[in-house]
Amino acid sequence: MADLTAGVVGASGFTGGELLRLLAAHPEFEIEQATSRSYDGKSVGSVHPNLRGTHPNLRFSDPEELASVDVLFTATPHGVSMEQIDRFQDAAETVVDLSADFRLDTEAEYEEWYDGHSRPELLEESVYALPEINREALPGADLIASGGCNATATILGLHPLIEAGVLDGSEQVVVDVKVGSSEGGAGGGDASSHPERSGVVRPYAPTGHRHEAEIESFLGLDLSFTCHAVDMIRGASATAHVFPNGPVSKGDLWKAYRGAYEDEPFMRMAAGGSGVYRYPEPKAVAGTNYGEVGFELDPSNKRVVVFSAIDNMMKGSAGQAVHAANVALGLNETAGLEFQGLHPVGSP
Amino acid sequence: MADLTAGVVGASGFTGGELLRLLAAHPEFEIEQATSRSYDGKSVGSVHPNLRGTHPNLRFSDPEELASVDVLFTATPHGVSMEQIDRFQDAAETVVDLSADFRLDTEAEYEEWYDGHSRPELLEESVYALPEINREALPGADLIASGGCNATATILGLHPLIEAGVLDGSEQVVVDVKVGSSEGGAGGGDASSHPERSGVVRPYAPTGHRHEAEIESFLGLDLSFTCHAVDMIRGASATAHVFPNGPVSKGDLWKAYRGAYEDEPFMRMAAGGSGVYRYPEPKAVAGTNYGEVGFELDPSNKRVVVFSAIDNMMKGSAGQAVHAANVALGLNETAGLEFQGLHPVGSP
Amino acid sequence: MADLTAGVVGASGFTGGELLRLLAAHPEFEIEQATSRSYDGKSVGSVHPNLRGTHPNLRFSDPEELASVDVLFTATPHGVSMEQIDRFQDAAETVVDLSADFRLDTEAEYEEWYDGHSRPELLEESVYALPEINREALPGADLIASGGCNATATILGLHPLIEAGVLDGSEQVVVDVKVGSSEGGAGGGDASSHPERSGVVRPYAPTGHRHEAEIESFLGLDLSFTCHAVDMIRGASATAHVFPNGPVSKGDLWKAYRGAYEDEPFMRMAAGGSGVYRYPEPKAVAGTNYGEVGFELDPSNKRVVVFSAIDNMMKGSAGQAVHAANVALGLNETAGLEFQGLHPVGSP
Amino acid sequence: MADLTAGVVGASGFTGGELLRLLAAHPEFEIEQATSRSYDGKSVGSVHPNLRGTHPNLRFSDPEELASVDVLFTATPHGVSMEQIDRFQDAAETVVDLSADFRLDTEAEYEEWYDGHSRPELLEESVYALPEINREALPGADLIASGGCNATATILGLHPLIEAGVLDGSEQVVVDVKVGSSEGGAGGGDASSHPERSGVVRPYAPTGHRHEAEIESFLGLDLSFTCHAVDMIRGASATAHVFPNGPVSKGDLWKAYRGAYEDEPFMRMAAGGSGVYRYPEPKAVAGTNYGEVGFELDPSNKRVVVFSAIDNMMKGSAGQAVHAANVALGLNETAGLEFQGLHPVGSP
Amino acid sequence: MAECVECGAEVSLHDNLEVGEIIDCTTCGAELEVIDVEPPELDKAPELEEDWGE
Amino acid sequence: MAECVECGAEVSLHDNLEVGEIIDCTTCGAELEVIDVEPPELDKAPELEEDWGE
Ligand SMILES: NC(=O)c1ccc[n+]([C@@H]2O[C@H](COP(=O)([O-])OP(=O)(O)OC[C@H]3O[C@@H](n4cnc5c(N)ncnc54)[C@H](OP(=O)(O)O)[C@@H]3O)[C@@H](O)[C@H]2O)c1
Ligand SMILES: NC(=O)c1ccc[n+]([C@@H]2O[C@H](COP(=O)([O-])OP(=O)(O)OC[C@H]3O[C@@H](n4cnc5c(N)ncnc54)[C@H](OP(=O)(O)O)[C@@H]3O)[C@@H](O)[C@H]2O)c1
Ligand SMILES: NC(=O)c1ccc[n+]([C@@H]2O[C@H](COP(=O)([O-])OP(=O)(O)OC[C@H]3O[C@@H](n4cnc5c(N)ncnc54)[C@H](OP(=O)(O)O)[C@@H]3O)[C@@H](O)[C@H]2O)c1
Ligand SMILES: NC(=O)c1ccc[n+]([C@@H]2O[C@H](COP(=O)([O-])OP(=O)(O)OC[C@H]3O[C@@H](n4cnc5c(N)ncnc54)[C@H](OP(=O)(O)O)[C@@H]3O)[C@@H](O)[C@H]2O)c1
Ligand SMILES: [Zn+2]
Ligand SMILES: [Zn+2]
Repeated sequence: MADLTAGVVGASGFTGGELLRLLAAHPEFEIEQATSRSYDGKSVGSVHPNLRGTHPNLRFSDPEELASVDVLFTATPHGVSMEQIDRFQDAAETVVDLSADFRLDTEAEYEEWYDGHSRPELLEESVYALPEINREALPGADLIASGGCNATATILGLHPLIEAGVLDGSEQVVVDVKVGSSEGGAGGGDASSHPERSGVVRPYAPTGHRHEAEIESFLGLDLSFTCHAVDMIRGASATAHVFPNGPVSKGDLWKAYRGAYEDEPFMRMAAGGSGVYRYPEPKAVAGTNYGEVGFELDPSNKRVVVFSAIDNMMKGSAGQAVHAANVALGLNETAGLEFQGLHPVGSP
Repeated sequence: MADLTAGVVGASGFTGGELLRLLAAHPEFEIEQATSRSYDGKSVGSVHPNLRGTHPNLRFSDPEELASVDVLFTATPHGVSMEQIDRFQDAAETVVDLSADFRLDTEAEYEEWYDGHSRPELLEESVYALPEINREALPGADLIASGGCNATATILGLHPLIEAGVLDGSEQVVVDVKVGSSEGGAGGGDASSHPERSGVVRPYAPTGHRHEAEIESFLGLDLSFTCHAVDMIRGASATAHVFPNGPVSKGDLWKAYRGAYEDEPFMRMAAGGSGVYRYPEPKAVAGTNYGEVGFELDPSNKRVVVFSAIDNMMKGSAGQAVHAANVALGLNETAGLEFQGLHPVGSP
Repeated sequence: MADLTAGVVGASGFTGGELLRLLAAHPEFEIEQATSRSYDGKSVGSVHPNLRGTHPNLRFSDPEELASVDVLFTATPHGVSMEQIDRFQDAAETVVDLSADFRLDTEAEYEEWYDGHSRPELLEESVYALPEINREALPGADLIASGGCNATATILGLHPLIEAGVLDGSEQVVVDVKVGSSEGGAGGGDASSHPERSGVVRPYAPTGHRHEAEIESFLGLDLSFTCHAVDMIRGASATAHVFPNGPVSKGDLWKAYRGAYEDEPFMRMAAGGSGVYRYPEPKAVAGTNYGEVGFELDPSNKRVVVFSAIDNMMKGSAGQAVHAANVALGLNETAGLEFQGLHPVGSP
Repeated sequence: MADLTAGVVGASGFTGGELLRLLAAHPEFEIEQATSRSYDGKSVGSVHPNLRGTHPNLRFSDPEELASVDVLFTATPHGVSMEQIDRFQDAAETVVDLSADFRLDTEAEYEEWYDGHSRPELLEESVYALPEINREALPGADLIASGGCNATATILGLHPLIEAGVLDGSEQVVVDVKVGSSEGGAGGGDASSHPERSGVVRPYAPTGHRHEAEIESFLGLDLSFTCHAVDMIRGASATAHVFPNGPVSKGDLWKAYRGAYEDEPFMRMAAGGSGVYRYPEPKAVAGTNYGEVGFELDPSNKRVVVFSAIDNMMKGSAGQAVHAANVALGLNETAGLEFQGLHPVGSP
Repeated sequence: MAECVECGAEVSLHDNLEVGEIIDCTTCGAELEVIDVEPPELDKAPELEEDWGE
Repeated sequence: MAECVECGAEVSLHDNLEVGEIIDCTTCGAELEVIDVEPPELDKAPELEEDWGE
């Protein structure tokens, strides 16, 4: 049935586990390899208990010995992919990298925001994954850079305003993001232990967050970006406060968002209405590849407040990566990503 | 594509919402009607935000006007179904009821544990849903009683020991259950407000819980049953402490559990091993129709501790109901129930 | 020992319960009366389990029959105090009101932000409680208006910058607040049930929040204010993004904050450093009357990000009220408010 | 004012931090030293943010150089105290040890449940701390062994039934305990990271838990003990299912519990009643030194269900240690332990 | 294929199995040590005693 | 006593201070390196760049 083979490097990690889950249920992929150095030889279910059902016999193997596959998903910490990209590209025609290593366009940006780049010549050929923004560049791409979770949430919220000319890039933009603990990955330190991390509203990366680079580069505007850790596991919620130069009506805003997302299979809008869920919130999309966006107008401050919510493990990483691979390879765009999420649901 | 039509009475409730979600993604069912008195006319997405994606145009309608369907799922509070069963059976050949109204076998049991029964003559013809215990009785059944969530967790844990003769029904059995807040349904009172319900380990139904009836009736043993509310939304975890009359080895226990569940599509075993997830726990099955069971031997106390974990919204209600309908109607048993759950995941 | 008598109207509510707890442990107050209409005659411990130890014999009584006391704390919903202020002032020389009824200065503001005011002539004589801002106006005051929780958090964060001239009131100010579920009081509706409220990052009052009035009135600046509900019970965390007109150094900021708060008994500063707790966060002050403030400089955006955190039940209401009463009556300022908070602590 | 000096070994840990907090607010103690090897030289507030207010100038120091104090509290992992007891006793006349090192009576028990004991001759002279059980042995004791948290919860629940003769020690006793994440201490591993530990009902130490030894030794009965980790930070809740040989009435039970605890300053009873909090639960005592006990009768199973709840950081360790020191040194028993706890409160 | 000594289930083995390797049983999760390869034989791997704190 | 270079508050120092020692300011939390002892002088300690993942 499945025509394509896939491998996952970093399969014992959080996004790696999600990739395994998605690929296992995907009609077109067969998982050929799942690497882990620390769990080499162990069953994937020993790390990801949800996979005990589907992958009783899949075991982690050594990333030094990469199987040849059609698509290789690499879910390793920043820096690994740029070092090993030749090995990855030898193993697969299409490489989808989930790290920040190939997201920015120029070496200069890596100098400014990271510690430089060891393979700058590849930056031009790599394609940013987010299909809502970049769909036409994906077909046939062979090095795909899946976006950062906070960047994705922010870009999805602001992009329509720029497209529609509500913002021209010269305006003040403040983005205040709230994130769950899975963003830190399976590693985690003192600050991510349960007693210390529970119940927090904790400023982290209060200024100078690296995703600023990614967002500014894609949206073409300057922004003031601040993150807070809150008590959830999955989820990134971006609230953007923007001050358009000219007058804006609710009608203008709806036009911008509907224009951008009405036909998108994974975008939902929520901006008012009745009931408990009136604006985007992460738990409404938890476990899914959906993004929610919405807004409110604050006429007395000439402000538009834009809300967006995603699951960082899905739309913010593994889901986006599979979505991009679907587009790149000409598969059905929503294949393997149909899960609708749960209600009621706590903090998944 | 879908050949069968389905209706859901009580579709604005928690288990009703799950039924809508499952039926929408089910290859064989088309949702014909979703009733709610309080939200009559509103879109289902206004109550269940996860359904905004799939059911943009499905609206709640009045339960007084039931559409004719192949299968009617009724997810109403205790007492409603027994009063309205004639209307329900007029509307559909197959009725799957999620309440306690048709679970017990005799009028006498309803007298003892509930407030009696208004249609006792139907008790004999109704079939308990749980396929792991009752699969052969389901094909062709036209009144199916989906089991209670705590009862399901407990029965799944203890049944193999009775089948295998490890327990003969004369032993002391203590069952200590921990449950999430979705068990209370969408209503909820003071005790289920977020400030009062968060962070609890709260004894509730410390003795005399009605599910005791269901369990004792199915397992043929007496049990001492106590429930605690804990801080999760979905999930029921049953810990049974049993004291077999004769000596028991780990091998005997594995034989009992593997014998019972090795070929079951929705049962997983976990009893030791390494890593974080060594025994059954609700978050490993959250959002899924899986049940996990496991055990530990306590030789110094001649005790076996049996653990079982389910998602009360799924294996404990809506999932079990769909599973039973699949079996009853001769469909693929796992149709619509393939979701594997998430890792990492908080308290979904 | 205790020389002063105190009464609490609305004692079955959340802030009312906190007042009882604080007054019971306060060396100078004796609780004379605790009112509740719904729990009239019941022991206070039946509602507030933490008070079973200290107040075994205190019972709720009818607010229609007010005892004569030295200080009356009124913790009722908006509107009640302005209607009943004559009865309250007949019962006590000093009235400390926790609602919004006497916080603003002019009838016009009540017209704009609320539904008007029925006793506008009292607005001039009422004194805003927050001692860090208003200490000198409190001694001898007989109508004290305790501040709003979100307003308190925001004012504590921004006030030093205005005092020190870093901001002059003409600047863009965005305030993004995260709050716990106890802000909604003991009532709560659908949105505050545990299954719906757990794990949220939920925009609420996205624009036009009434506390804006209070903040703008005290700080003399315009601000763009947005609130999000997050998963904690106690706590309000305000993040202000400000853009000073001139250049500002870290030294300038420290001077402003140290100048304002170094000698304040309930203010703590946190702005960087090492370890897990580097910036203000609600759980570091949960259960206490402390406020934490801190900041970070974002030179590339000419932005200062100001963080402040309080416990809305304490510094944001009951604690502030007792603090203000201490100052108004010439008692030891910290009397009854010495609790230091807990570590580790979840989401209290 | 304070007449006695105190030191804390292991002051950077969870129970060590609680000791610092309690001693700082205690009228009779002055903190002389707080040791930590890893944070030597750092301020205590850098680890315990709640202490920034009270101890701005207290810094951790090296445990190798112990100051001479009146009372030394040692809060180190199992094994450290038995190795270093001579140094500890050289530094202080009274040593209160929070580890398991001096809790059991005989070397044989340490052989059975731990890895033996290096200073068995001290076991006879050491005194178990729990004043409700052991008050008369404490005055003048110079080596005090503070009890285990789960053991404390269980003993407080069952002791009255044994004292009153409801149980004679021959009965079946099942104890099912639910615990918070602070029980694991500040160290924590993979299983205690926020993403893995949130939302759990996780069997741990399903059989053979070492606290069994402590409980059986103090109560003189055999018990079947099982622990579950649940989603809270502080708190231990023990549910004991007991089956008395003879008939027991509610009156008998109340008599037993009131007889045991009516005059105890830190014990509260809750067994039914109305409202949200009807039985003991950890969040009602969180942050306090109170223990709550209660029960329910299950006549159809001849069972008594006993509930008890404590804060493991307080009554289960640091609070109990200070309480015992108060008794041992002839101070006011409740000195420094008056905090009443909070309502509403999440999972502190 | 080999039999798990803990639960009796079949454990699938990979090709270049080595003596001393630790694999886990996918039915019960037990850690198994490869003690022979021709034919493959498994035994329970020594367990780390866990300290639960408190 | 010495002055914190970050926030200007007084930092209390212990007796046997050594050059190279790191202490934290109890007002602002900054990590300070002792660069001289007679008289005591503090400078900001080099910070570890933190990686927030994602
Ligand atoms: N978490 C999120 O929300 C999120 C969102 C968007 C993007 N991302 C990005 O996705 C990547 C993975 O994140 P994560 O959260 O999944 O991290 P994680 O949980 O820490 O997992 C990292 C994985 O990489 C493997 N690994 C580490 N170093 C390696 C090396 N040198 N060679 C081969 N494998 C190596 C690790 O396994 P072994 O050590 O056992 O080999 C592990 O499986 C990161 O670049 C992150 O920035 C994460
Ligand atoms: N929650 C669980 O974990 C769980 C598990 C197993 C079994 N169950 C059982 O499943 C049933 C539903 O539980 P739930 O948790 O989903 O409850 P719920 O959230 O309270 O939902 C009840 C639903 O029934 C509808 N309803 C109430 N009275 C009705 C009437 N007289 N006629 C028609 N519709 C009526 C309500 O909507 P309108 O009022 O708007 O019509 C609502 O949609 C109960 O019998 C429960 O015991 C629940
Ligand atoms: N929650 C916060 O964080 C917070 C912070 C700052 C300020 N505040 C303000 O403090 C006030 C109380 O808030 P809360 O959260 O404590 O609310 P709450 O939990 O809902 O309590 C309100 C109390 O007022 C009583 N009450 C209601 N209507 C009354 C009436 N007409 N006459 C006499 N008593 C009446 C209620 O008891 P009975 O109905 O039984 O009489 C109840 O005890 C509000 O004005 C709120 O805005 C709250
Ligand atoms: N947590 C609870 O609920 C609880 C309840 C009852 C009893 N207890 C018992 O109390 C003790 C402490 O528990 P905890 O939870 O506070 O643990 P923790 O958070 O891990 O703290 C342990 C402390 O001991 C210090 N330490 C470790 N090894 C040492 C050594 N060889 N010499 C001197 N200091 C050493 C550590 O600091 P440095 O490494 O920096 O020196 C740390 O400050 C344990 O014996 C535990 O069983 C705990
Ligand atoms: Zn096995
Ligand atoms: Zn400083």
